[in-house]
Amino acid sequence: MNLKTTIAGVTLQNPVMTASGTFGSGMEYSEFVDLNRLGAVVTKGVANVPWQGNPTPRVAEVYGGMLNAIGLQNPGIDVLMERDIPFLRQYNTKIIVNVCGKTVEDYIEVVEKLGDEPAVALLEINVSCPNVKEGAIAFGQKADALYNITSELKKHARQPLIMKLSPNVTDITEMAKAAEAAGADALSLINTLTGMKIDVHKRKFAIANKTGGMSGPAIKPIAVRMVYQTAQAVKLPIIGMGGIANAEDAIEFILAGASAVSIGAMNFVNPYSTIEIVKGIEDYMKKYKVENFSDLIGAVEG
Amino acid sequence: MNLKTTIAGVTLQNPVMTASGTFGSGMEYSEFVDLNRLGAVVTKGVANVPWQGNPTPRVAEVYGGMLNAIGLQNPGIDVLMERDIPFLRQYNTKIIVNVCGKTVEDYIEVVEKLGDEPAVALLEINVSCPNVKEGAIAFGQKADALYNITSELKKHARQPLIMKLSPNVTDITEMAKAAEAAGADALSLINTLTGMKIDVHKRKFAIANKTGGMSGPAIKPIAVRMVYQTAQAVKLPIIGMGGIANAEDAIEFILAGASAVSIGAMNFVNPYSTIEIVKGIEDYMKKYKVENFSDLIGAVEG
Amino acid sequence: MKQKQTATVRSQRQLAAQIFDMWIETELAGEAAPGQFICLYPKDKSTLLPRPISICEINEERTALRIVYRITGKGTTEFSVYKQGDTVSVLGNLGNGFPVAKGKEKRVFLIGGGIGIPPMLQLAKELQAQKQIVLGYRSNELFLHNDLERYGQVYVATEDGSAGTKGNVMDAIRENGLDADVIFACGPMPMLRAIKRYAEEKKIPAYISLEEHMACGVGACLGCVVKTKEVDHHSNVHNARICTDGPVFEAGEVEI
Amino acid sequence: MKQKQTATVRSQRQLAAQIFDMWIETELAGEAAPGQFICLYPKDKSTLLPRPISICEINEERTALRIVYRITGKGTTEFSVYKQGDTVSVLGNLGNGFPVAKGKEKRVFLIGGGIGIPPMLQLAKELQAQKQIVLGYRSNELFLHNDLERYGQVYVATEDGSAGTKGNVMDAIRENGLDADVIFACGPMPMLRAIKRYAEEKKIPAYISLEEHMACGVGACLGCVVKTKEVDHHSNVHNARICTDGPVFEAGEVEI
Repeated sequence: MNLKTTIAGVTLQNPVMTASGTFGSGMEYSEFVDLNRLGAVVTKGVANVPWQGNPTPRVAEVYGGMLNAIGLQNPGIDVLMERDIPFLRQYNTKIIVNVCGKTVEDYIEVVEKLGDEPAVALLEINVSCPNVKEGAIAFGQKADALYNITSELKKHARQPLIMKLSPNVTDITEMAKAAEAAGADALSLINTLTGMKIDVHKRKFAIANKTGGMSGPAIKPIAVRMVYQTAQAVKLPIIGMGGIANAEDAIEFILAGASAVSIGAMNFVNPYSTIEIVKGIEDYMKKYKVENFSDLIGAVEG
Repeated sequence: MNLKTTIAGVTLQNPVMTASGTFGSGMEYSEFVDLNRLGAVVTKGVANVPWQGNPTPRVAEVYGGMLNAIGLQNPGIDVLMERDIPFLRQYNTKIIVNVCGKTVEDYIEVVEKLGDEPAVALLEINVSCPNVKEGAIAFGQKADALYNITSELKKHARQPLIMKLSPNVTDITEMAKAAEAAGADALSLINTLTGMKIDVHKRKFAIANKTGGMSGPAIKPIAVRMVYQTAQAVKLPIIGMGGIANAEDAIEFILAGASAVSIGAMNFVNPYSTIEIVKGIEDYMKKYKVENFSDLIGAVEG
Repeated sequence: MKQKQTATVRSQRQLAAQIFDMWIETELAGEAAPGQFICLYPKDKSTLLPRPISICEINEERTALRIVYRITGKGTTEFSVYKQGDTVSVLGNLGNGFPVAKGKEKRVFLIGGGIGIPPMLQLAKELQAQKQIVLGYRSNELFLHNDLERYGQVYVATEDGSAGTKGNVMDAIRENGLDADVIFACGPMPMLRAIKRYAEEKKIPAYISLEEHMACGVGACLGCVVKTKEVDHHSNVHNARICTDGPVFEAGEVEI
Repeated sequence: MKQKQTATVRSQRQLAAQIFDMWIETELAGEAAPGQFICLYPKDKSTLLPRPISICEINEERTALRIVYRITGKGTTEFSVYKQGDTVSVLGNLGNGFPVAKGKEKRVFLIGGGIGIPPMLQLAKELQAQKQIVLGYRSNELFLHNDLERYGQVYVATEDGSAGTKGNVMDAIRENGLDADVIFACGPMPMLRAIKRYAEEKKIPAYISLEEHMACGVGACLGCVVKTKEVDHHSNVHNARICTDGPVFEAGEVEI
């Protein structure tokens, strides 16, 4: 039985990876799971300089999910490369670094520094960051802005680029096509959906930032729909994510067209989620006599 | 204690109404709840002619919610006016008719016929219907299309118009502003989010239409966020909906800026939901000594 | 009158692989009729919708309902572990039920396939007729056949031939040279289609009970429709609501 | 080593309005330290995140943990109805705990406010010092004061004056003319701010345990941070993680 899957020329030993921002740089969860058994570890978004992030409360629970507004707090690319990459290099798993920034120049600086680090297999570009030049609108919510940043970064990146798409758009396929046309090597979706919670007794917002990114099982049907629509619209490999809690959820994304999946909020609910899902996918393949994992990609009927 | 609320000049005895498509024309649920105790009954979307709707399966359960793709099956405006409106006229509640169509002309025909029915207090326009002229895109997903249909219908409508907004857009405020600029009298949101479910054992879509509209508690944070953003962006009264399961949920929408709320999928879970929520809002107002319901509208701090 | 209320589990046992048999105490038993169904609500908060389950039997005192159901997902898995004294929310009584009078004093087939067998029991109890009960199973893991034998002659068909006729219920009818004036049936769609064809050939009425995914169970959401031959009185299109206009239809009325 | 495992409820009782006292049997007790906390996972599928609760006491055999918690929502409401023998998923042991050695042989204040009182019990048990235990409550519905009296002199303050000093813990310290070389404290933010000011005036160290909404509990999500005076070694910004770098901080290190 072969669990291998390939994203932009990089072959993962299995299709299960971690969702950026939910797994730190792997260190914290290495107490719970053997990182050698993951397809890849995707690190928390990193910028050219350290970011302080948002005030607290930064997280809140909602029905079947959670909201977060961490504000992309990160130690900056230098600390990541000096401390976190060497840590991850010890393990037999692929390293994917998630990159964020406020301007195209910020992104370029990070992408160029990572170009000197061969241990980093892929770069995931978070285009849901606030875009200073275009006001509050994120790069990821306007096709032309997404096209521009993608083509700019392609000029400077040594590693293949995964563009992480925002679900807060009218037509996800328009964004996917823009990224593909600009030379993206892969897509990951969905990022969080913008949500809000109000404490009716205090009459206050549950998180300091008012709005937060929603994740967890509650958003899965929206994510599966967008992965399917995107798989129909572009040829790029897709990393599917959004509320995956078990192997059946993961397979749902794969049948919809994802070549790999990321586990996010569920790491908080069950720190062993990732490896349990790897095991569950194996069991599914055994049960239905699927020899190669790749045969499952986009295999939904009708 | 005063529970009254006003939408586009129409005063409701309380802010609790039913969401279109989840309550039929009230007849089925009149076995469970006293319709006289509802602020308003919103009927299932009706077109100029009968619609057959989609093949089955039309509904599927998802985590904390459901998907539906009924396809706006309806008996046509004539049957609604001959059978359903006379039934609802017997009760001391406001009648709101939800209108759908495939072309602007379809909508106009329905709106004009309803103009002759004084028992109908308000019209709610479902702009999430497939738009034949603009292909698959719904009127409700493009600001200019929304502006056009709104201003067209205003020319022909005798009753005030509530435009029901689709959440499947990049910027809900852009849509709200377009409707306001075109003369809409009120807004209702959110309609369902487009989702998908795949049966991993059958490797088939859970509903015949592949995609379906997602509703239920799972979508509430997205709905509250959009209601808040919309209330900040326009002056129109807002009817808030999306996963409201109890009085606290309803009050969350009201604090976010809604002047009234609609109960949808939860009627299926608890047929007594609507009246229990009316009672719950009363209890909340007693507990916090709120004399007038209107004092709660948009009363979230910060 | 339809209502949602809390019922108490009186007993539960397993009848076969994935098949469970539960008695619940509920006032709904007072007005329940054969062929009607109830909706059970799981406590698991990740689930939302009620689970429609057909009424298998009503006790003599009309204080309890028996349901025999198959585990198909989270909801039914939860139900299957309920013990005596546990409570469960139920909505009922739903649907039209079988037109018992149509079978009076006639030679009738009661045909049940798999998890379509349960509603045949209460029907067999209330039907005054010459009852020929034809049951289809996958294998020799039979269930409810003993209960049904008390009310008529039972013929069994199994897909693997491990009991009764090898094949489906129609094979059993042919093999045993059976004949009837009226058919009452519940089971998988292929079986119901075969019965519809058979009834047309024989020019006899067949009352078949249909299944579909439901949301409200009371006729409001239009989730569970079946195509109809004529324009339906309520929908004004060629669709009838299985939950309220059905689940029992005369086979000729519906396009299946 | 941190781990998630299934614990068994040994006993549960109510101490005061909304305040519950539960003993759970878990291997985590083996390595638990005062000031550390554990996360409990509700079974309710509509909830997702673990509930962080401080360790109140560890039994002699180190086979069970005692938690005393307040009902604040769905999760804690669920916990409060658990009975002996019920199971619950727990993640632990989390956080750094109190630096017990810093109090050795000194005159110390153990200050607990409301639901910040529980962690003071295990601390009082392990701390070898001259212990002055100052407890703040809303009203005379006291809890854990009897347990604590076994380990030191207890002073009580109540907001409504119905027991002990009328006012807060600082009022009780003044009214009783108390003095100390070190402070250990847990409670609401206003109380901790007052203690931070007091410690600065008196130029004594104060180790305060902080609370914040958490998602992962293990330092990965950066949900529960507190502003720090200096750049934090891990975050490289002025933020420390309460769940892993804390929950206990020397008051001077944090901006609260």
